[in-house]
Amino acid sequence: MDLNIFGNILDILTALFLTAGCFLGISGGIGLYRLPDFFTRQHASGITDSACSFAILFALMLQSGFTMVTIKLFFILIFLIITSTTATHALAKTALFKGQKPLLGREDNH
Amino acid sequence: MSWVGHYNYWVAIFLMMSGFYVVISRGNLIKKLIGLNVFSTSVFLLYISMGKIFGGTAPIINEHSQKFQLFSNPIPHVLILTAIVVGVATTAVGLALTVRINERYGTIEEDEIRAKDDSL
Amino acid sequence: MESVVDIVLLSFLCITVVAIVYIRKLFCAIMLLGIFSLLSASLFVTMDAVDVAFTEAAVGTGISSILLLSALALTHTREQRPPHQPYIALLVVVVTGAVLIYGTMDLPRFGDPNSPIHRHVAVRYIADSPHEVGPPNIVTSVLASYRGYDTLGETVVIFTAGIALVGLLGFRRRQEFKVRLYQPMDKKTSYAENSTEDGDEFEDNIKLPGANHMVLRIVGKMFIPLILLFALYVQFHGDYGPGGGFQAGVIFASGIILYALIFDVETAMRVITPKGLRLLAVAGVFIYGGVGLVCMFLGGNFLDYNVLSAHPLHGQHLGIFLIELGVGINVFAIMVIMFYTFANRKRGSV
Amino acid sequence: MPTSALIELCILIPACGALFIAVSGRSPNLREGITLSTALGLLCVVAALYLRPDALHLAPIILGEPLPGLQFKLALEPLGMLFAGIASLLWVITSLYTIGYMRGNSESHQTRLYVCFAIALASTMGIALAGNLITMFLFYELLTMSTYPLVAHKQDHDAIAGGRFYLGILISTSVGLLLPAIIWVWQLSGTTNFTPGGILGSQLEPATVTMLLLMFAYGIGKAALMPIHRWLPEAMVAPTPVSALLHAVAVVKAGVFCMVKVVLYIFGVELLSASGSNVILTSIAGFTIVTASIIALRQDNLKRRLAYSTISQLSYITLAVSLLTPQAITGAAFHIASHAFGKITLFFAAGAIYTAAHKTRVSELNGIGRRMPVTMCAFAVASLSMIGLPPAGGFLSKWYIFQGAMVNDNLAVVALFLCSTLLNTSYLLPIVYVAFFKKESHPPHNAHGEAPLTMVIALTATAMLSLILFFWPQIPLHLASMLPGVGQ
Amino acid sequence: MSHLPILQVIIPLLAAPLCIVFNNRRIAWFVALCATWASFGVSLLIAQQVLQSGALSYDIGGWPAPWGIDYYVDSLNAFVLLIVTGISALALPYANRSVEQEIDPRSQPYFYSLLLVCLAGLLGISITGDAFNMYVFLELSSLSSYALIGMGPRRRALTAAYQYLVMGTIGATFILIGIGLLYSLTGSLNIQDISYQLHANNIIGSGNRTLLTAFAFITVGLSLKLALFPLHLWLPNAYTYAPSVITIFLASTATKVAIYMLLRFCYCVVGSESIFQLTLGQIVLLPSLAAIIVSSVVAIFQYDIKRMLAYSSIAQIGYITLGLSMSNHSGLSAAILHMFNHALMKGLLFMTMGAVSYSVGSVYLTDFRGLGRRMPFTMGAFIVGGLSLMGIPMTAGFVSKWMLVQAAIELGWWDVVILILIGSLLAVIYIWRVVETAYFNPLLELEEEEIGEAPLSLLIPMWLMVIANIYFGINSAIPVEFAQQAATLLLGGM
Repeated sequence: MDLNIFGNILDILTALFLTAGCFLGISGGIGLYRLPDFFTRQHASGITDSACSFAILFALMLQSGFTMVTIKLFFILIFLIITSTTATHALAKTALFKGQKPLLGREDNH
Repeated sequence: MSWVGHYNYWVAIFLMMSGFYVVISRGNLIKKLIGLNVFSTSVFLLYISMGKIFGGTAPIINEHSQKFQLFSNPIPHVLILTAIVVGVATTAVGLALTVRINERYGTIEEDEIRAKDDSL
Repeated sequence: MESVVDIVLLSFLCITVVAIVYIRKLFCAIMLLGIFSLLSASLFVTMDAVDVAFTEAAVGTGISSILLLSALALTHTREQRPPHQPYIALLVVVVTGAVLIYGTMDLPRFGDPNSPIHRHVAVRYIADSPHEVGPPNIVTSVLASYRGYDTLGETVVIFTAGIALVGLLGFRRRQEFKVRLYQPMDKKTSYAENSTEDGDEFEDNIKLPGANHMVLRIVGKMFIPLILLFALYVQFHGDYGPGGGFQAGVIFASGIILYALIFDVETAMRVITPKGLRLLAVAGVFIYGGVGLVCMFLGGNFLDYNVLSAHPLHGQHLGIFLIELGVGINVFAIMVIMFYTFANRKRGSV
Repeated sequence: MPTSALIELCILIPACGALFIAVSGRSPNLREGITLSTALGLLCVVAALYLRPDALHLAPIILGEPLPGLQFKLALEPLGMLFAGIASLLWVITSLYTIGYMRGNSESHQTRLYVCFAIALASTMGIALAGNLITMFLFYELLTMSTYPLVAHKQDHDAIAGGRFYLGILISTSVGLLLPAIIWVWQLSGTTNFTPGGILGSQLEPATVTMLLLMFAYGIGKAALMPIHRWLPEAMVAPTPVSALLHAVAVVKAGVFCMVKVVLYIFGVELLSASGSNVILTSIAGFTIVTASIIALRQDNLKRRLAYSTISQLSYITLAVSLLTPQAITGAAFHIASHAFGKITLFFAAGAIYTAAHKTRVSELNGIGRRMPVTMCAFAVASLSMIGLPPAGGFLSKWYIFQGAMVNDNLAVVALFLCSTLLNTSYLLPIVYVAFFKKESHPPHNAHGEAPLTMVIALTATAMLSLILFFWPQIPLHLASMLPGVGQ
Repeated sequence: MSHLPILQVIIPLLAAPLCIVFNNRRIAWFVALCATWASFGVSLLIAQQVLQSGALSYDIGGWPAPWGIDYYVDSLNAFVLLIVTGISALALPYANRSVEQEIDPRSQPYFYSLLLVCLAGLLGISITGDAFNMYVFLELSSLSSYALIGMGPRRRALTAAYQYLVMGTIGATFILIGIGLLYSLTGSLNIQDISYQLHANNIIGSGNRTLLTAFAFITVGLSLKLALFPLHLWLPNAYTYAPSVITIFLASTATKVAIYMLLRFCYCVVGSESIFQLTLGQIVLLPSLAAIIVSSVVAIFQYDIKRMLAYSSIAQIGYITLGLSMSNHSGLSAAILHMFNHALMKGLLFMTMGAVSYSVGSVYLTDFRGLGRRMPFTMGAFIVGGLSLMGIPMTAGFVSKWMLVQAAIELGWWDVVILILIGSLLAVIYIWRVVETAYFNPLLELEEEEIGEAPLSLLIPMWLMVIANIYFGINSAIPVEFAQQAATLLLGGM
């Protein structure tokens, strides 16, 4: 019985995290489309890169319980945490260096 | 000939034809190579979708695979492993030629190149 | 449930391809091509072709994107004119497509178990290969032993691409070879046609501006050993799961390329010298061919691993291990050679 | 020295001669010496061959076998013997004449001329001694190839144009018509060997026979039947000794020789008479005789007039063969000899006039007889032979052909003969008359005498030969009697 | 235990990496030379064995036919092997001086290595009995030939190589699709096994649509590779701007191997008696006739002689496919024989072009003025090659033309006979154009005097080819024997 309850709590949690991940992914996508200039758009893609994939990975780890798969997923999670954030950083730095000017707010409204 | 039965093949054919279209109609040398890549990758899709069996699993015999008797056919996988590598090799040689053409002609648009040749 | 995932992925593929056809910025086209390969890799996973998915992701997306991007860096990123006469091309394409669809009429349905390919040759592979050849991953056993000769051909294809690139581009940018071209009197072709542009001074080749990319260096230093380690894991795990020589070679090469991108190609070329790479590539092909020849000397046919050691299964195991190693070395060396040849070209003059 | 070695020698001597001439190109005397010695050597070999009793029925010699069942074969038969004899005899005289002509006009590229001469003779010998159609076709092509440099010798614009036209017609007719005809014969009969009485068997329907005969008739471009005769006048751009030997002896004679062999040894007299397809050949030949003679009338250039007269005289031989009667065939064989000697004398005379007086037009020849009596006498004798009057050999051949026509009382042919003889007289005798009995209209600036001595000797020799032919015709007649369709 | 079949391919395959180990021009050339001569010896042994004891078979990896890859050598591919290795054995000694002048010294070892890989690829195609293995080696040989053409001295070689790459890859992918569809019908990749499966569960008779499409794609892919008339656009540029050695090598071998593949797929897989076979005959007939006439006419108007010879190659390929489309015994043996003769002719003619471009620098018609006197041996060789092309007796060309016309007469195709002869007449025109300028046009005074005869290392292979051309014109017993055995084999069905 408890196993069962315990079981479906995990399922509920996974479903929760999966929907969160999907929501973050879609919002990142829309942000990418709607935001005006390069750096803001990069902020949006940062969201999909990090938060969305972490949520989905975490949900998968919940699903697979204590097996080799979970350990592998955990390593993937750590790898993604480090590399995706560095990638965004590198992209931003290169853009800045190459003379991509950020779109500053209009002078008249401050 | 139910519709679902051949959906995979038709999509593969659509991808092939669009790759083929890019190769024929585009003048830019790199765009042609991209078209060529799409064309060969979609052929791989055709091969692999031939080898799939409903209810089968990857052809690896280990403790997980005891509960399956059906395995998808390993031969298309082997063929496609070779074909992918061949595709990449062809793209590499194509790109080398494109780089050399760009250095000697200064452009990678086919009609500009032809103009430069005929003007001699 | 399975076919829904299938159909969604296929529709994504179609959308990406349409985008590739109509986009004019080459950079976006290459990125879309990467997406296209990844989508097809995931589709391969759903179709239980795990080895192929791994290779498609590693080789199809990884290496061809790197090559395309480095070639793009040397040429123009923008496609100039829209297609001149698309209608003939469209006609040809539609006709070929129609013939192909006409051809798939009599194909067995997607995934039906009793289609001819499952009944004829594959039965023996699936049934006998564990105790005839040994490795649990049937694809590796077919790849390395039953159809080992194909893989030798494939290794030599990779080797040919590598030396073709070195032959065409060469490791160092150099004065074009001046052919004693005597033009007859009335064809006014000047010598300019054959000489190249200005001299040979070294402008900065493909290197991230502001070399002191502190963050990247640290992360790089942290991850490159891990990448190389993972490559070795894939190399030797090939028998038990998806993996093998090709994927390992590519991952190893991507580690080195990452190093070259972060720390400038010159330093990378001092670490992994082109001369050494050339010998490694040759060694890879020789290991593979050598194993075949050794089998011949020991009395079996070419690439017949049973004769390699007393017990046939051990022989097969040893044989497969060696040729996978040969393939891994060869692919690694060639991929890095390819990157060097592109990275060392001077920025396009025009 | 076995006879088969003799036969092979016939071809080897001129071929090696060509090689030695090419090598000894530097010193003119050595080169001319070699030419003369090879010519004499060849003449001796042919004579020896003629004297050998067993020569005519010797087993054929296989040179090579490109395809199983298809061999290059040499075999001696009477007509080949006759043709080889004439060619080798006249080669000696012509080389004598050429040396004089070349020295007289100091032409350039002489080595190439002599080499091609020798190769042309080798291929003529090959045609004469060919054992089957394929060998004949091989040497036929070799003859075309080797005579092209001779025609285009002067390397100026119209020489090259003439050469191109010459080659164009000959190659297109040979590859276009002769080759398929040979292959068709190979297809029908399984062999291409020359066998007396024909190899095509008798059950062929007349339509195929006529078709095949026409393909052969027009395939052998060198026989210069009417529509494909244009190459002969065009080839007159060549220097005179070339046009003398080739267009009087080697090239055209080879064409007609092949025609006769095809008719006698491939079709066979019975098949042709049964299918009645020889009537077409007779009409074509007749038409060629008449029209060529009429055109010859109007030609003012001496060499072109002689060229058209050659075309008409050749069709005499074709006509005679197509009559299929024994006498006509003997006449045809005999006419090969008489026409060769007669026409070569005429060309030598034209060459002599050109060397001495630099005149090429008939209208300029008034009173040349007084200045060059010997040349013009030889010219007169040769024209008698052409017309067919008693003291010259031409009379005998016309006599036999006339008899052949009378035997199957072919009145049309008889009438044709009469008017062609009239035409011959009308375009040859006026030259003789003008040369001797007319005053020189405008005195030439250099008071020239006879042509150089060697040329005059050659002239008189060939004139004497056509006379000898009349008084001692045994050799050609003896050979002609052994031809199929004549002897039994 | 004869390892001959596998040695045939392994020697050049493993010699290729050896060339670049030392990165020295001389050693690379020497290794390539030994490898080609060794593989020529092996192919002679194979041919001898095949003539005596029928087909050889060799299972690679020890696995029997449908499971593993097997090499199957019968008289057809033994003949093709002889052609490919013979030509390469002659091209290599030729390559030493000619490559030195045309290719950048630093990339010459890679040039030789690629040449060996191309040779191994071609041999691999002709000897294997496995369809996919044929595709891998096809890709191997075409990849190396793209790079080899790209290394040509002039900048247009690059665009020619690129164009050939695009069309070649499309062709190869079509073949891949064809093989895939065949595989999906039969489940096996071994050619003999495919043919057995197709006949066993009578897929052939029932007019199976997938089989029809598979064949359509394989034929189109292969005709792209062998430059059949409408799909030949890449060939003139590729042969004109490639280095001379490569033109010699590819012109004589690459198209022949593609024709061999077409023969193997059409006759062995489907078998000749099916109605399907006749339709293929008709399909191939029209383009080959068009190839003969149109490309000969185009060849007449070419200004660059190498391009002229390239167009004449397309015409000669038209002859071969014409023989193939007759699908009777003599037509097929004429086609197979012409493969051999054409390799001789074209190899010789392109060797003369290499010699002329070596000493004069380029091969425009105006460069040939007066060459007859300056380069007597080269122009002599050109004349023999030209005569062979025209089909004059005593040359190899005559024999195959004779058989072709005979086969056409046997079928009663009189229009085809006329077209064949018109084709050889057109050949006379464009060959004589060059001979005329070489011999009968006086050399311009102002051209520099130092145009001398080509070096000996170019002349010896050239004159070996001349002797071969004449020898096989006089008695072509061996090639005819091979051709007829192969034809009976193909018509009898594998």
